[in-house]
Amino acid sequence: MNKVLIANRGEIAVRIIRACREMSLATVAVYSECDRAALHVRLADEAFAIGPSAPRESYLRIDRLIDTARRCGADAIHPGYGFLAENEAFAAAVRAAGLTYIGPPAEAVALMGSKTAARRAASRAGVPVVPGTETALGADVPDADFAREAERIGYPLLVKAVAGGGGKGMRTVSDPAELAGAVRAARSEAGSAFGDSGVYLERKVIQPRHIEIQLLADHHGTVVPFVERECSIQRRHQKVVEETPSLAVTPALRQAMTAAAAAVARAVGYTNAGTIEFLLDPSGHFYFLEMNTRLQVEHPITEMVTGLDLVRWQIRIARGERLTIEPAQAVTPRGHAIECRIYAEDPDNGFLPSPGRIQMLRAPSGPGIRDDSGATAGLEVPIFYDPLISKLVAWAEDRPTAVARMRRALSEYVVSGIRTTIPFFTWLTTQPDFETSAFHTTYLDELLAARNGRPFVEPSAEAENLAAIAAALQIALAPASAALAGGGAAAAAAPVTSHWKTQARAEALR
Amino acid sequence: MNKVLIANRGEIAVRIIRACREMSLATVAVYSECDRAALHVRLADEAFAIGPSAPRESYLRIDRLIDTARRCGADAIHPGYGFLAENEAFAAAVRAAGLTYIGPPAEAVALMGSKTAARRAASRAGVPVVPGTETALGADVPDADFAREAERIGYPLLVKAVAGGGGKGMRTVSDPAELAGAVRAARSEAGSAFGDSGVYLERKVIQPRHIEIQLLADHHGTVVPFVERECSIQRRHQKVVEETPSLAVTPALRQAMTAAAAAVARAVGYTNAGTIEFLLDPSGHFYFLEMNTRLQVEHPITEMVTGLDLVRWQIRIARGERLTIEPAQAVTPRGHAIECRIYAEDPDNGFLPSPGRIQMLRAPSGPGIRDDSGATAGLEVPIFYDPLISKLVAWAEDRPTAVARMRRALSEYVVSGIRTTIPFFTWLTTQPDFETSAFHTTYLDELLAARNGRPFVEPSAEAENLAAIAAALQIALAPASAALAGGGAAAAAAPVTSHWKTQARAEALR
Amino acid sequence: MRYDVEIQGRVRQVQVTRAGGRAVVEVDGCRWVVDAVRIDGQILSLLLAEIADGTSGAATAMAGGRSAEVMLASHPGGRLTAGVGGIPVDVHPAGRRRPTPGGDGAQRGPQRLLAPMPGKVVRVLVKAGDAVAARQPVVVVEAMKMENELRAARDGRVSEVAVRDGQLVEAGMLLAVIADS
Amino acid sequence: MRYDVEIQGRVRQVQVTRAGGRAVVEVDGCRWVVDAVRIDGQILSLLLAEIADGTSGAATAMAGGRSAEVMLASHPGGRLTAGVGGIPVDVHPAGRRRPTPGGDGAQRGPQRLLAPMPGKVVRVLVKAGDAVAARQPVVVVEAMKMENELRAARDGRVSEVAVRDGQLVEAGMLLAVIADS
Repeated sequence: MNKVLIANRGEIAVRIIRACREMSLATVAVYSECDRAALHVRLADEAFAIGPSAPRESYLRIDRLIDTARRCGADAIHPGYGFLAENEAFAAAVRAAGLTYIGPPAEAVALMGSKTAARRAASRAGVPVVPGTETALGADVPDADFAREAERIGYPLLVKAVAGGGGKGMRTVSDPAELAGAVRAARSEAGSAFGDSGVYLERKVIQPRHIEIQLLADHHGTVVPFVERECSIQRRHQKVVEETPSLAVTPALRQAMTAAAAAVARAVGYTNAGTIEFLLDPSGHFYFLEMNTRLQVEHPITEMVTGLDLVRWQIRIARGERLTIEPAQAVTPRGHAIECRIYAEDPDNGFLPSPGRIQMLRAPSGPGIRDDSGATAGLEVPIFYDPLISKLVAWAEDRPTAVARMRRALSEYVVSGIRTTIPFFTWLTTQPDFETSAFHTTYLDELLAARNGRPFVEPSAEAENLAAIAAALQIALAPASAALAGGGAAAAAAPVTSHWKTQARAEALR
Repeated sequence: MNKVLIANRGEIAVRIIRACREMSLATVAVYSECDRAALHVRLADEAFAIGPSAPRESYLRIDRLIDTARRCGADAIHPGYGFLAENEAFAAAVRAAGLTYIGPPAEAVALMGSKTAARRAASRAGVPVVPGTETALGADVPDADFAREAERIGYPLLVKAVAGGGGKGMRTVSDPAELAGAVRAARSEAGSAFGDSGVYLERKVIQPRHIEIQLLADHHGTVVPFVERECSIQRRHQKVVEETPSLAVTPALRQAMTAAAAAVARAVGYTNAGTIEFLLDPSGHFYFLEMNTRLQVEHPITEMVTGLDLVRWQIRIARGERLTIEPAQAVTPRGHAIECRIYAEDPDNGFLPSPGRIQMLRAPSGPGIRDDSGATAGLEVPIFYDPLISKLVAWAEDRPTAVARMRRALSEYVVSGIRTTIPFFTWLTTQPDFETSAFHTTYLDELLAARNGRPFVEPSAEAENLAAIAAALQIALAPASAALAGGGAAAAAAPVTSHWKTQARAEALR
Repeated sequence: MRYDVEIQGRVRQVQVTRAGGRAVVEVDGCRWVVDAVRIDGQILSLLLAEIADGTSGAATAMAGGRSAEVMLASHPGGRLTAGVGGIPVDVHPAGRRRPTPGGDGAQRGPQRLLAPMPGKVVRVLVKAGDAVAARQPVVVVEAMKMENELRAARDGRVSEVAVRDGQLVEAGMLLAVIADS
Repeated sequence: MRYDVEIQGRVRQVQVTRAGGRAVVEVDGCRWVVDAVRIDGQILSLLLAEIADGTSGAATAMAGGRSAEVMLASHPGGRLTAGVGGIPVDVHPAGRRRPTPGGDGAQRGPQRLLAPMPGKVVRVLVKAGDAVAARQPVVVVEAMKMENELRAARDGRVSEVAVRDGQLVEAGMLLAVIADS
């Protein structure tokens, strides 16, 4: 392997370029129209355009990606996460083109892509699944059959899409009378979102935690599971904070969950990096939820506490190397790591995406801080993709210190020109239930609902005073100075300046 | 302890502010005239001016520092390194003012400040010292006594200043005929540099490594030594690269050196953080060199491989807490860490200081990278102080990976407007002897002497082409655009632009 | 020199006087000696020492004080965001109206709810004639992986719904109009 | 459009032609299709595809190519530094002379060795009349903790020594003059 094409963008493309560079592998970036100036394009050795900004015309175009790899002489492709990372056709097409796919076998991707097939595979491997229907229930299944099945499983239950993910095509049913309507709604949503209207029923676990087990598997039969990640802080089924280890997982439970994860991976002939997601109920029982057949967004926290480089291992495994990780090292965390996903969203306005130009950026650094970012000053955050701009990770000897360090880092983080979720995390990390780790997968949504849109961080009287003073002094210091407007802000700032200047001059003339 | 005044500047002041913030301690920065805009001033909760730019009028003014602490209600002072960090009068004055000094007892600072007294203390603690004179040799000692003493010690030898440090007042003597002249020269240099012309003789160890042992000691009798740091890469007795662990140190040697370091610390009643420096000769014998009674510049690499926060521990020890570090954790490195000291110096011009305004700054990040920096875009690097602008640390599972990661990080590091030592490190980290760790304390000086001022990194033909293309396109893209010049570069860039514009227009008129 | 600055929707008067090398700044009756330095175009470093009532700025002997960095970002239309300790504060030159985030910018008159990003309308939650309360979700637009609730800025009555479920919308497209009730 | 650019002391001719949306750039006989984007004032992102001899730029079907970031920093007097892969490259508008680092800026005529920073002269290594070779140390100035050797830019003969051992010097102060030999 000499040259790796990264079929992705943003921070994860940067992360993979870094791993390749450290292994002396040449890197090829691809970019859509709006990503020409993106950091991954600038850091790669080569970069090629693959189409317009809409994902289906660029980052989802299997033909163009493979064509680009062929033309530039890349001999391997890393899919990152998202986009084509869990698309079995892509994995198969890369290999059919004679290139190395840095990821799992297409068959495992396909199998785990069906939630019901994945549940069956887990069951066969002796891993508990949430009670539910074994197979997908097609459009021809009569309401009466659903009702009977639901009775067997028990209420409350979930209607879930077979091809689902991210909470789409999912409905909660607490009362038998709501069942038929919920099934119809879920089917319709699943059909339009995934092109597959198959649904199934699953008992709803009350106040579960989302605990997941990262694993690596080589082509020589070795599977290494890692210490768990706690990912219960979610907004509408999307993780926003992850940490490892979980305060809810005892050593015995860790042993059981890692063994279960490895069993599922072995049962499906898995190779490369993958993650088994579990629900953990308040009584300590865990259930297989699904498998992510790719690198996870949150992989850095596992790297911080184990000292292992997961992307480097993905590449080594894809090259056919043997996993030489000491199993004990992978399940024995050193210290505690927390990740906050910094999004270009306005938390005080319903987390609406906040695209735009980043006017200034100062990332935190220093002890225990890692910032995996795809953002730089001068960049436009595009509207076409997931608005994740950076993953801020804090590591420390223990959880309270890691939380304190995360707060310190958040206080240093400056992103101007767009709104970000930084103020939200500043608020969240001081919530008592967060500090004590007393949360579950709906904790954050409940907290947000209770706030009913109230801003997370209202500026204090002092902050308002400082803003007023700064705004006035910005003019008073040197109204016409070239230094007044930095970077590309020059043009935009001008009207304000002249408006105030006029006012100030008028004042001076009295 | 509620509010800590940091009697320092630059990256170490930022490092200490971060530790305080993570411990919910309020922070007070002090600044000289030229440091008003420095990062440590901006990150602290409060900041106060203490005088003009020259160190002796500001950062070395004990009276102003203590007065500032009193007026703003600080109850503790951290000295950082350099400036007053090894000044026993400062340590004593802080305590006399009823404030907590975050550092060792004044007596230990005073004792270790005399190189000959320090040697005697080490000897008494049973730690080998390089053969030499026991006491300082004053101005009245006749040449004949020097000659007799030198004969006993053996040639080659060093004449060293009792109050010395950083290679000042030091002379190498290989031939008895040179001895008297060298003593006179060393005395004169020592007298003007330290106000103390006392010198002593010491056998010159050939091709030694500089290996040092960090330690922490609390007020309850516990001393914890740490895994060694390898600091042999020096330019004129100043460290430029440090790493841990050392490839030259076996487990048995580590055991012996850490025990020796702890013995010296115990013998002098040491508390807080300190470092024992040793010379390690090629046959594996080590000798006490001196003790640094403060936090070291290179402390982050120890933090990276042990997971312990040394500044946090300094504060905890100063508060009277007990050291609860597991001794095995402190001497068992996880992985390997390397630090490059990024200086505002022009390596291709004899490492001359390169002060000026930082026009743009992009620090590397991602897995295994820590950047402890005091620099930001828009800052003037002053001419008055040590031109260290950042410490770039790379951690990885093993040394080759850490070196590869350091190279990757150096390739991402962008500092424009001033020259830095980044290109020098890019060169150094690919030298065969660096890669195999086959070096000693004069390795780098010999390497530099052999280059005789030849630039480290001559731009390749490709780099020159790229520079030419970029310079032309910078104009061609949008000659009059406001976006042309970012930040404060606007004014400075203008003349170039207009010069080229004229030329381009003339061309177009033909 | 007096500046009128609208902060988070409220107009504040800032009085700046030069006293020696320093500035004395008064905001709503409170006074500080302020040492302000511009780091680059967008970062202002402030050191503030409060002046006790009845004393003059000259009485503050120590140079320095509370340290604050304020990041000024400019937006089209003359709006500024001042980042203070990571918290964004809306700043406007006086006399202009602050647009309601996600809304149409006017504090009076009908609210024109515009799509803040391109996406798909997944649910219209109101119909013409419905009364809506401040912050009530009106339309749900999906962009990338998330569903985004667009809310009413203040109480009113829906006078027009311009989109339907499933419709693709561009940024800036009208979604609904809410008249003052 | 043709630009004369002095790179590391050598004048290069850069020919820029627009071909469709892209630029074709020729430097000393080599040609590239170049896609250049300015990230902010100082960073230029270049994607370059070399054009084989005898073909036209249009033949390069794929957009993109080798990726390079160039950081342009401006200095007084119109000099630029172009950082390419972390390596500084001296850039000058054509027709101007590049100052010799640490020297006096002229490639001909007497070299006026100036102190690049304030400090203390610790050793003067030459006396008037001495022949010096290029890169030979002339004066050692101590600034902060380090001793800095100031060297001759090229061969010559010392015509004047303006400082003595132990003397304090300010930045820009004359240390010595070296005449061409």
